[in-house]
Amino acid sequence: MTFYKKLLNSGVVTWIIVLIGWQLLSVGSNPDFLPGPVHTFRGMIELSQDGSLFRYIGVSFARVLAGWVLGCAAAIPVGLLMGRVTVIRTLTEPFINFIRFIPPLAFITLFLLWFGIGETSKIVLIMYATLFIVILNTMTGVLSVEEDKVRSARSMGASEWKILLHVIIPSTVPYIFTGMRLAMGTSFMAIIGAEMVAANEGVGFMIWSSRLYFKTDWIFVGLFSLGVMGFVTDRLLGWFGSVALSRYGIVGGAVFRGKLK
Amino acid sequence: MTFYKKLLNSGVVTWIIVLIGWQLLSVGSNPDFLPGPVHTFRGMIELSQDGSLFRYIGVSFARVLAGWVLGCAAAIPVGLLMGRVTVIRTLTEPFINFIRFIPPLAFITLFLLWFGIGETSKIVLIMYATLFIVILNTMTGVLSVEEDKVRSARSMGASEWKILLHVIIPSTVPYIFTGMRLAMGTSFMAIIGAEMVAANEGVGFMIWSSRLYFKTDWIFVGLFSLGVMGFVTDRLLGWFGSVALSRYGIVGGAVFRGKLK
Amino acid sequence: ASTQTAAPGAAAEVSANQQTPVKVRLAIDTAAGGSFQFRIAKDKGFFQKYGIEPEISNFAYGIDTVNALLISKADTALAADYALINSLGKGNMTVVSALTRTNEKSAAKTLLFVRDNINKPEDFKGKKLGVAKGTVYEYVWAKYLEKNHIDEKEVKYVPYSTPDEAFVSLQKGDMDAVWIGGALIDKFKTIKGVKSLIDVSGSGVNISSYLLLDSSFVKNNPDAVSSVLKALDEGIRYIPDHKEETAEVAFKELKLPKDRVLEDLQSTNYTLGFTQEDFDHLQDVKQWVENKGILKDKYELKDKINIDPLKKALPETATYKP
Amino acid sequence: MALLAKPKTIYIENVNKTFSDTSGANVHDVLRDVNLVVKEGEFFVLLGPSGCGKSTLLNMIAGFISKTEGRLALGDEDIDKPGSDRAMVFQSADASLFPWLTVRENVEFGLRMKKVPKTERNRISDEFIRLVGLSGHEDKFPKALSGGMKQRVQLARVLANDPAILLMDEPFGALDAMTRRTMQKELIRIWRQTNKTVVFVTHDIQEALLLGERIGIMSIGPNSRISDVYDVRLPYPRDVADSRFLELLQAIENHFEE
Amino acid sequence: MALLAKPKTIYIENVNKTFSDTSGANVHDVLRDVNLVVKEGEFFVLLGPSGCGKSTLLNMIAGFISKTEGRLALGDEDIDKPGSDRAMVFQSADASLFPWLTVRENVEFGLRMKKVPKTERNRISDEFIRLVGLSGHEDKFPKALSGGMKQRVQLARVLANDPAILLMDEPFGALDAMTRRTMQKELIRIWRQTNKTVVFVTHDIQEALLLGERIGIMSIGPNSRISDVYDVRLPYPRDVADSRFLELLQAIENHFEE
Ligand SMILES: Nc1ncnc2c1ncn2[C@@H]1O[C@H](COP(=O)(O)OP(=O)(O)OP(=O)(O)O)[C@@H](O)[C@H]1O
Ligand SMILES: Nc1ncnc2c1ncn2[C@@H]1O[C@H](COP(=O)(O)OP(=O)(O)OP(=O)(O)O)[C@@H](O)[C@H]1O
Ligand SMILES: [Mg+2]
Ligand SMILES: [Mg+2]
Repeated sequence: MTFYKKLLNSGVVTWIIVLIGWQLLSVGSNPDFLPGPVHTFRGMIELSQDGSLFRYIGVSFARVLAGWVLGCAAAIPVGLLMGRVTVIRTLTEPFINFIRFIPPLAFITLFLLWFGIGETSKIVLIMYATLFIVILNTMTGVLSVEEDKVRSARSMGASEWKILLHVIIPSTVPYIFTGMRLAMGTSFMAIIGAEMVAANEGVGFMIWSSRLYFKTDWIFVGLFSLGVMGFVTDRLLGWFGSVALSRYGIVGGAVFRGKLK
Repeated sequence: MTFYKKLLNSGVVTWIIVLIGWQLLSVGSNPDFLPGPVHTFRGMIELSQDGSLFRYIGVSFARVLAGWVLGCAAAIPVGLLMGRVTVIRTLTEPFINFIRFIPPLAFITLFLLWFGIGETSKIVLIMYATLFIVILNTMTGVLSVEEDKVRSARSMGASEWKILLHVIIPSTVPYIFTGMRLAMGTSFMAIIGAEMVAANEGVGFMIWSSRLYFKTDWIFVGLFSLGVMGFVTDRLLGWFGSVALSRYGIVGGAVFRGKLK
Repeated sequence: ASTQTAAPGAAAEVSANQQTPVKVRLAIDTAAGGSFQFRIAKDKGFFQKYGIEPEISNFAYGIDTVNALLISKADTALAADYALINSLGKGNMTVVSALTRTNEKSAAKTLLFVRDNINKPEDFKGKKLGVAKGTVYEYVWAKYLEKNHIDEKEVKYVPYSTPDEAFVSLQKGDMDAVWIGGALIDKFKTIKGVKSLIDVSGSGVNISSYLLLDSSFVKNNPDAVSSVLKALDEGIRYIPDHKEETAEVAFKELKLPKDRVLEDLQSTNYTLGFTQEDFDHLQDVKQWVENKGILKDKYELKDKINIDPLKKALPETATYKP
Repeated sequence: MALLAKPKTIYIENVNKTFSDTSGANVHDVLRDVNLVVKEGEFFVLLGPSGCGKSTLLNMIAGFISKTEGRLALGDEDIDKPGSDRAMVFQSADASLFPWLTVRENVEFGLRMKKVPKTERNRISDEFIRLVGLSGHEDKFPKALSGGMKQRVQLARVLANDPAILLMDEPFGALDAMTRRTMQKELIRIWRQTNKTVVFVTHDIQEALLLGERIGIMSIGPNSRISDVYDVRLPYPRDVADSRFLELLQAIENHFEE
Repeated sequence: MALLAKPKTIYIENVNKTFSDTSGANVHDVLRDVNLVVKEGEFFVLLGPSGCGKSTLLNMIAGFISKTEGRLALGDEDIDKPGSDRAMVFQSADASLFPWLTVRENVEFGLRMKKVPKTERNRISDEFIRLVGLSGHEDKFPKALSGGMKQRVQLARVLANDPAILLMDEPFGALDAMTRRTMQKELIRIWRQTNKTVVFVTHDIQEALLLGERIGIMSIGPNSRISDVYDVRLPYPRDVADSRFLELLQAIENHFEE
């Protein structure tokens, strides 16, 4: 593979093009609306000097992680149950296909009411955002386990519980993993909503309060941080999956990935 | 199939259980915290009397539909291009996997600047919310077209353009359709954000302004409307797909569906 | 020091023992105004000095603090007169003091920005007026139009939620006029084809804001409330000489831009007290809101005011007699 | 008859099998009046055209699906659920092996379910991995193996559980012609070594003749039944060019062309 | 030689084919020094074990992939891209047919690409659908057909374009034994009727002998080449029980077992 192909694959070229495009776009516009890369970078320095940008990223990240982990922990058993037990699936499916259209943002007030203005309501909001996608993916995974696998385990003397543990769950790992990975995306989407109300710190809070004071460059710092956080987490997760879960058939790279050969 | 199974499959039982559960939960609570079905229904009547609930639903629906249609129209060619041309895919993929973590909400200010305060910016926001999921699904679809199909078309004298038109696109229809259907979900998610800004009507506006005036029952009416809108659209879309696109291998029902046999 | 939440039963004990700080959950806003007297009082230890352990939570708007109070997630809230009147009917809230009042200097910092085709009040007919949802500007507009004999039906309100929306809309002509206060007026002055017509005194509205508390909290912890007010008073007196420092605090805690905060401090008139004028003013607003049919929950204004803690803390400012 | 029943003989008496679709409106009569006795230690081949119901019958013997009518028994015990006395080798190893387990772990799966201690498990798996000729591949995952090797793993996995009866549903159908030939030879070797009862399903006449002591011919569905049973009195290993072999081949081919 | 070249003869001279992976580090030498001439109208079979490079060679003749070294020509024209003078029948009809088109639309695909008018298109598709014995199924979609029927559609689709050369990559590999037998007979009938050149890939010795006028044997990869060419001078239709047939079968089997 030539050097140019490696360069292309690394994504560096992409970023150079994006930066140039961004700069060109911003030159003609008012920096209050579309700050260029330089402006944004300056804002980033400004916010980093006392370490608060990093603290905010850390705080938001901790919230996303907590909500995502708890959301997955709640969703996977539900998904397994829905996949294995037809009555439960039939009963819950209409409700899930109803509630999944209700945006997390719509629940802000209610979650504040129910869980208070502290961390709980923020984490619950992110949990909510991860829940359905993981449930539905897990369920789909369970439904696509080959009947032959279950049958062979059963004729080798495995009980229903052992079949769940040793056949269904391992077979479903790739689906669960994909669901979790997609849910990580929606978790990041929900962080702005979660930190819009009653937050004192976090990237979402920063974006929101910068809007109130019309500091567009800080908004861009926030957006950029979110993108980078999401991108890095996604790649890390992919890498983790391909290393730790390779025996379950998970391969590395982004969910959707392009590479030159 | 017995009557009971039919009843279960219809989803009626689900709704009865949900309503009973909701009622039980709400009985003990302050209606400001958790309005029960009766309260919510009363709120619904209140909002319907001058027809405003229906108008709001109509307005939001029109916005979602417009944004979704335009988003798909923009995303499909991009996805096809990314799928067919490796260089483009390699160049755009890191950027897309970065920007897809940035919530639509974060772009409100920019979209206002570029598209004004009217319908356009709202529709563009919804477009943005549909864009990536359709692009990435279309791309995946193109990448999974069997090489044999392309080869046989080519050896029957089809030009690259005709291969795109007569082989790639028809093969990709199921992926595009799934992407569009999932994107319909994210469009509904984005409507609150879209109607948070400079809107006088719409379900998102209603939820948002009810929040300001602490009308929990109206928030519930809004949530309920969104859920029903999403559910109905999704089922309609599924039905349309299974009728009009059956030759491309699309089957009916919800994306994730459970039925007793 | 061990902390103790102000539970009703323990109230007497708590106020008797100044050694045990009383925890008070203060909900304050980050938007224009910024509630810096609270932040300084906390930062400088004034609350601690009076035996209060403050727990601050931030909300974008005053209305959100009222909602937090309503759902018992906070003990205090702040609201401008109009939102206050609209909210008082819900739940059990008591007004204990004014927090800001418009004076000439602060009024001059809230301006009506209009596009060039508007030169006199009559020109507003058929125009698009920007109004921040859930804020006192709903009232300001209504009063202004009323004063100039323009029917609200002849204009079109364009609701918005953050100033950037107003800025863009005004620039693009999606709005023809909007009220803007504080730090952002300089920015708005730079928009081409837009000028400031009058300041807020021209609307005939004096915007003032008030400190609200949970009624039972006031009943059970009158001394704690007094202490809060004393601490706030020190905060208010500290700010004028320490503007830079205040801005530092705002940046440190909230990432609010320093220059904007300094601007805001210029235009905000922090105060404490409750006078007959305050009452009359609120009564006026209430009357107006009632006449308009906006007010849903009926209540008596005087039942919602309790200035006993204020009297105890700062007797000279509490001149209202129920 | 119950008194006389041999413990591992398969009795199939007047068995019918009907599938009905979701609505219950369309009924599909797959098997009708199937009668068969497979003796202990016998290699029995079920031969029939695609879709006639061979797999259905095999699945009923395995206990995976239930009969509609008739009697299905193993010795004097009715078959109504899967049991570790019967084991299935499926056509697709990809669908039936556990891809997240190594060859050894796959082979030991049944023993693990029965809580056999580790050393004992290792001993048994070693033995059967050797028997199917996969020594040296113990730690590979199935995806690293060829089709033929995967079928060997399936065979070893099933044999490790020591079932009395091996049910094989076109186990070599997906293999290429040469690998298939080798596997057929191996199967005969293993069968003679282990003395299991084998019920082997195929639609390949040559394969049937190469393997079976008896060959049951199923008629075209619906309402398929075992229309004829051929006794193949040829010694193993069989030779496709042998004249008696060719005679039988011709006879069965004619049977189908009628 | 160019002067003498027959227009539809396939010339393969000293062809090498090497695959290299993404990093370019691992090179896989699949074919080395392949030499072959397939005459016009001939039925040539390529026989070899799995993975030796049969499909690779066929894909190069089709112009789907490019050679690494050597000369590949059709008459005196080098082969460097697909052309409508060559047509491929793929192993998997599911992967190569267009499931969103009916049988007729599939068969007419190539004609539509060439903008043949509708009535003419219909006439041609009718003819070839009849030739492969699918009359009456014109308006079905592929998923409603059995595996054998799908392969017939592929054949008709390819024939409708009137290519000089038919390339067939294990077209019957996925069919059950009986359907396979029928399809082999049909193919011989169609080939004799249409007089096309056929290059047919298989790893089934019996199939090779049933079909080919000549059989090219490929050695095991890597660096596979055509090690032997058998001339099968048996008349069609061939009989698997014929003694000369069995002799040749034995000979080729021995060849592989060496
Ligand atoms: N679960 C099921 N529901 C409905 N019909 C079924 C079911 N399983 C099998 N059938 C039908 O029963 C018939 C026999 O199927 P079976 O799989 O037993 O055939 P087979 O002889 O094994 O065929 P093949 O050689 O193709 O494997 C077929 O017509 C099939 O469509
Ligand atoms: N695109 C490719 N990249 C790398 N290696 C390849 C590629 N295509 C084929 N090969 C390798 O080339 C060799 C020959 O493959 P080919 O598909 O031609 O074999 P075959 O004889 O057709 O086998 P089969 O009978 O299984 O179809 C194999 O080892 C295969 O792994
Ligand atoms: Mg079968
Ligand atoms: Mg091949």
